[in-house]
Amino acid sequence: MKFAVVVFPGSNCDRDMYYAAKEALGEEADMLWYKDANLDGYDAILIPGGFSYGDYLRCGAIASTSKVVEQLREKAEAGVPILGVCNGFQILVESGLLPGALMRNKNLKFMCHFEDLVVENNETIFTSNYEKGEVISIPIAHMEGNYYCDEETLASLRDNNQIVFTYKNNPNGSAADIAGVTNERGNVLGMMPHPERAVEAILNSADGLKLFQSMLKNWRETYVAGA
Amino acid sequence: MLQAPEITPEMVEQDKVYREMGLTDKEYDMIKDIMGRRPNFTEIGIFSVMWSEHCSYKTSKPLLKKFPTEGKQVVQGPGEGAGVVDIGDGQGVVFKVESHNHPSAVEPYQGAATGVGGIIRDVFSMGARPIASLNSLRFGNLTTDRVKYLFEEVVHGIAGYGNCVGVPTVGGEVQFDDSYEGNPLVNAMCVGLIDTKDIQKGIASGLGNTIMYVGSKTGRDGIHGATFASEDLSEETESKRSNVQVGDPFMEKLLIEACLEVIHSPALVGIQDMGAAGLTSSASEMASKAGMGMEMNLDDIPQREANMTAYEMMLSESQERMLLCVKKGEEQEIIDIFRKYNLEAVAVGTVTDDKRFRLLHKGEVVADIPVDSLAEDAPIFHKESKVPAFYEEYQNMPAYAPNVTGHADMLKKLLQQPTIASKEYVYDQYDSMVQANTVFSPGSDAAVLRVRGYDKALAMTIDCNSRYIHLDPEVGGQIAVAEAARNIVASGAKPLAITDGLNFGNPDKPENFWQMEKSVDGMSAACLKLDTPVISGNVSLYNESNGQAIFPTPIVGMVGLHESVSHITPSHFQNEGDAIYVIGETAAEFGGSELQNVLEGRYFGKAPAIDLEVEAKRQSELLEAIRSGLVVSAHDISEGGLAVAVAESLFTGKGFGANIAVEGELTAALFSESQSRFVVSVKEADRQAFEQAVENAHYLGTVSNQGKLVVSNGTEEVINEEIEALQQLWRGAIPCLLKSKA
Amino acid sequence: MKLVKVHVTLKEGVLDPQGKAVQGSLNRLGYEFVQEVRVGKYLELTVEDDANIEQKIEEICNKLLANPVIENYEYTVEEGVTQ
Amino acid sequence: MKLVKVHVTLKEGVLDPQGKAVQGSLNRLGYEFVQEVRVGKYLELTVEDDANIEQKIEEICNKLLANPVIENYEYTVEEGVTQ
Ligand SMILES: Nc1ncnc2c1ncn2[C@@H]1O[C@H](COP(=O)(O)OP(=O)(O)O)[C@@H](O)[C@H]1O
Ligand SMILES: [Mg+2]
Repeated sequence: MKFAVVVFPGSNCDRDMYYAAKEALGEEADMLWYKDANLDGYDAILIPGGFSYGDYLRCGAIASTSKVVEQLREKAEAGVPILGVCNGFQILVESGLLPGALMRNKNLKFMCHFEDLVVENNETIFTSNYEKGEVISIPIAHMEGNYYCDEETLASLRDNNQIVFTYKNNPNGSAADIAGVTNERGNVLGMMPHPERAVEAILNSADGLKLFQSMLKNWRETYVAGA
Repeated sequence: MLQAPEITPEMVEQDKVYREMGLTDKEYDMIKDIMGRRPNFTEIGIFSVMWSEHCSYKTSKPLLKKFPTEGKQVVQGPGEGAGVVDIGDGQGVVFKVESHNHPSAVEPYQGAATGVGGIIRDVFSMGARPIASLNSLRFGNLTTDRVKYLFEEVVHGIAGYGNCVGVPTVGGEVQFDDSYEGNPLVNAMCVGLIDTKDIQKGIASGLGNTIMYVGSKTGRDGIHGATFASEDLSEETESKRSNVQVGDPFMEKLLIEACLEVIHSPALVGIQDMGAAGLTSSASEMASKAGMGMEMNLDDIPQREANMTAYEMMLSESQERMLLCVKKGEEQEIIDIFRKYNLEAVAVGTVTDDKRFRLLHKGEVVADIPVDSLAEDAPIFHKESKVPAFYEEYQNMPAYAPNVTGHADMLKKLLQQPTIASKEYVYDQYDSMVQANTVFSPGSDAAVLRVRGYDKALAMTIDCNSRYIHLDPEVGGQIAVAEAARNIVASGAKPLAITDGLNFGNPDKPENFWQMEKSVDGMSAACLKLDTPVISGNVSLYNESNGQAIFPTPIVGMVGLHESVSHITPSHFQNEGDAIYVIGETAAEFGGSELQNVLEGRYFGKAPAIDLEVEAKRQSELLEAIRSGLVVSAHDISEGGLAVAVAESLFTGKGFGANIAVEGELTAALFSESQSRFVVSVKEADRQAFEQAVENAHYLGTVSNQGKLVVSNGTEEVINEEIEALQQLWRGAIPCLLKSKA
Repeated sequence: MKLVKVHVTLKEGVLDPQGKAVQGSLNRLGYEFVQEVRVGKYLELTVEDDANIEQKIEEICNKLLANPVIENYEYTVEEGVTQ
Repeated sequence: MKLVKVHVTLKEGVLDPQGKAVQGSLNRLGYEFVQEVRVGKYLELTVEDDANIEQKIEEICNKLLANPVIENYEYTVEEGVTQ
């Protein structure tokens, strides 16, 4: 399986994402600089965390106006799995690929520590290796992770089973404890916590690895004969 | 605004304009001699910053010479942007500490942020990827709104910058004492990783080679305020302008990536960041180090504001700027690499062979100085030194004998002292895990980062107990190094080397200078004994407010190596049933202790004693025991003594407790701050082997699953407290102080 | 040259954690008369004169300066200082 | 009730990385006519009427809303909607 990691100016979890796919999962991965990125030929696209364009104006806003986001839209349409983590989530939200918005944490501060997440939906291509209701330990590291959407959107997220991860102890004020959501079709996932930082025991948790393994399993089942 | 041409060389001399720039009459005469004529306004400005303490170390150089700087592990000692230590496999670890005290006192957010940015640039300009940041902070007590504001904003600033550039902030320390009330300390340390073959030097060699500028444009930020004082400035324009330096971590992140790519280009000759004294120091140092000269055309300097003078450009401390020396004719290669990152590399000068530092502006030569005189001819002062009366007094006092009645209550009080209390409020705001190498985040003795791809890891810490140094700078200096090493060893690593941040008051006061001298002596002795040479450092003097100096605060940043990741040892207890030991001897030593602070509100008497022989032996025994797999957890004993160390070892949230028995006089057993001690836990089955491996290990009791700390003394139970309750007090103390009304 | 002043504010109904925090600290500082605080952005754009200036500014606001999910914007175009 | 509108802007000479990033992005999007962008804050305070309103707002601005070392502020006091 071949992963693309899209690197924006100011992305800073790009290598972490690359190593998660390449070393922890053991698949192919490329880091693609946003200017000349060609997303064709990749089986999944990873949008890493960080501070694209310094998070100036609004997190993810400036990156969402770059050309590569047009390609992202096409790939999302075409059903290619896209995972946006932290700033990657913010970029997906700002570009309208995912519903809602991410606002300042309720205590207004950056926060970085492990949080317990509940796997709300294990029937996605990103979570099939988890149990439904499984509690996993994944680090967060953000200042704007307070998920917001209006009532109507929230209802439809619930109806469509788009809420994939929730926080067990909501740290940032997110609506309905939301830590990660997918688009309607289920092939685009955005989440604030960093699964790529939890892929080896030495990093204090390997709970994030199953997310990448789920993507791999799904890809094998769909595209690899006899898998 | 002051226009350089308006002030003639004659005026510089007659009106003694140089004095406002911090130069003495004698220094002016030396400069006139060097120049063979009267220096003009721009030239004298250039001398003034290059001959300032910050750039020339004119006061501290004689002291810095005392530091041991050699060892077989040292690849690059003091002198370059940062020092480098060998860690095997062709790799080196690069690190340095830097202070940003005065900027942080004026504008805490930006002051701290630009401090972090500056030290990161020092590291990547060596060609190393910055992999970790640490910080050491000092504030007044958290009782006034001003101190709370400074504390909160400094932490925000460190977070704002460090998180954005993607360098994890993995450790640090914060202490609160009245002596820092008007003059907080903000020292930042950065650690980088490099393939030693890639080490860069800040040199401008090769006649005719091109000098290139890259990064943020030059503005009027940071130009020394005093030299701005001009009658022309109406109060109104004064208040509408500001020359505070503002950091742009986004720019820095682009610079990191671009520079780490550029170092692999054969077109690059040398690279240096523009730190203190900006363009002046980077350009003149690069030429001087290469034995060359340099000519720059200031019209080509990218400028953020209109009508900047040569003086302003040369003295600007705008952030996020780099200077490169590039092979003539190969500029385009460099330009292209930077362009990829949306950065512009601009040719601003050439390397000459006349050893002159020549600047052109608007068709005129605005400065022409023998370049070596800037970096090398600064006068060196041997300041007067005098033993302070209070020191004599402290030494002659009878030993302080605290009177503690409720030992459980005292433990609770100590755990809530801001210096001991959890610093989670601080480090939760730092991204401590980006780059996905962090094994131990803040909250352990030393931070630990694995080295990706190898079976090894790095331990790092930053430390200084300035109370002991106040009482006895020599002993305190020894303790500062030893304590940093204890943190490293407790994590299972071998200490490699240190970087030092010397923060002191006004050195013109002989008592202050004596403190500097003695601290350096103490640190040097410990560095020699523990084989941790000094590979880099920083000096910050004149830390005073209202004529009152801060406690002498020579900060020690230390890095160590785990030769295998299997040696990595946590500071918290891990299993029920493990045996708990205290390693080392406990005496009744309370001078400078937290207990003394709680009971007396001040520090006096003798600092705790330290025997460097014993220290070294104990550290190497413990490290050996760890490497042999005999130790489950290890935590050094520092402020608050044994009781606090045991409690901290239990703050895991996993429901552990401890049943221990202490011997001897209870207050000393629990709260003395005797040196060279550790609390460790050992598997029941390994007890005998452990006791053979480590001398002076005293069995205390066992780890329980009862969630209680139970301490007995003889037949008496003296403490019986719920761990969860203790932990809450410890965790909540700082947030609670911040919320409470002044 | 024209000077475009843009105000970006949170939509009504969208919780404003920053405003809440500012209000809280003001009240704690003794300014109890402050009932509510909303925090928004204020941008000044110096632009070359342009026939379609209003339309372009609208576009800019929609594409970048404001996030329509949570924010409203308003702007004015004034004479700027010609350099 | 009064409505106090406060504008907080960076002082002249202070680097505005945010404004620079926004300008860069607008230029890249094809809006080359944007010459400069400065980003500031805009706050709306709903306050109870008060005899010393101006003085109190000044205090608030100096103490909390603006950082006088690097920022300037301006405000207006308008009639607010009484709830
Ligand atoms: N300013 C800071 N930044 C990051 N981490 C900090 C800071 N201050 C304290 N810490 C972390 O909190 C923990 C306890 O610090 P401290 O009490 O100074 O430890 P010790 O007594 O072992 O030196 C350490 O892990 C340290 O790295
Ligand atoms: Mg320690």
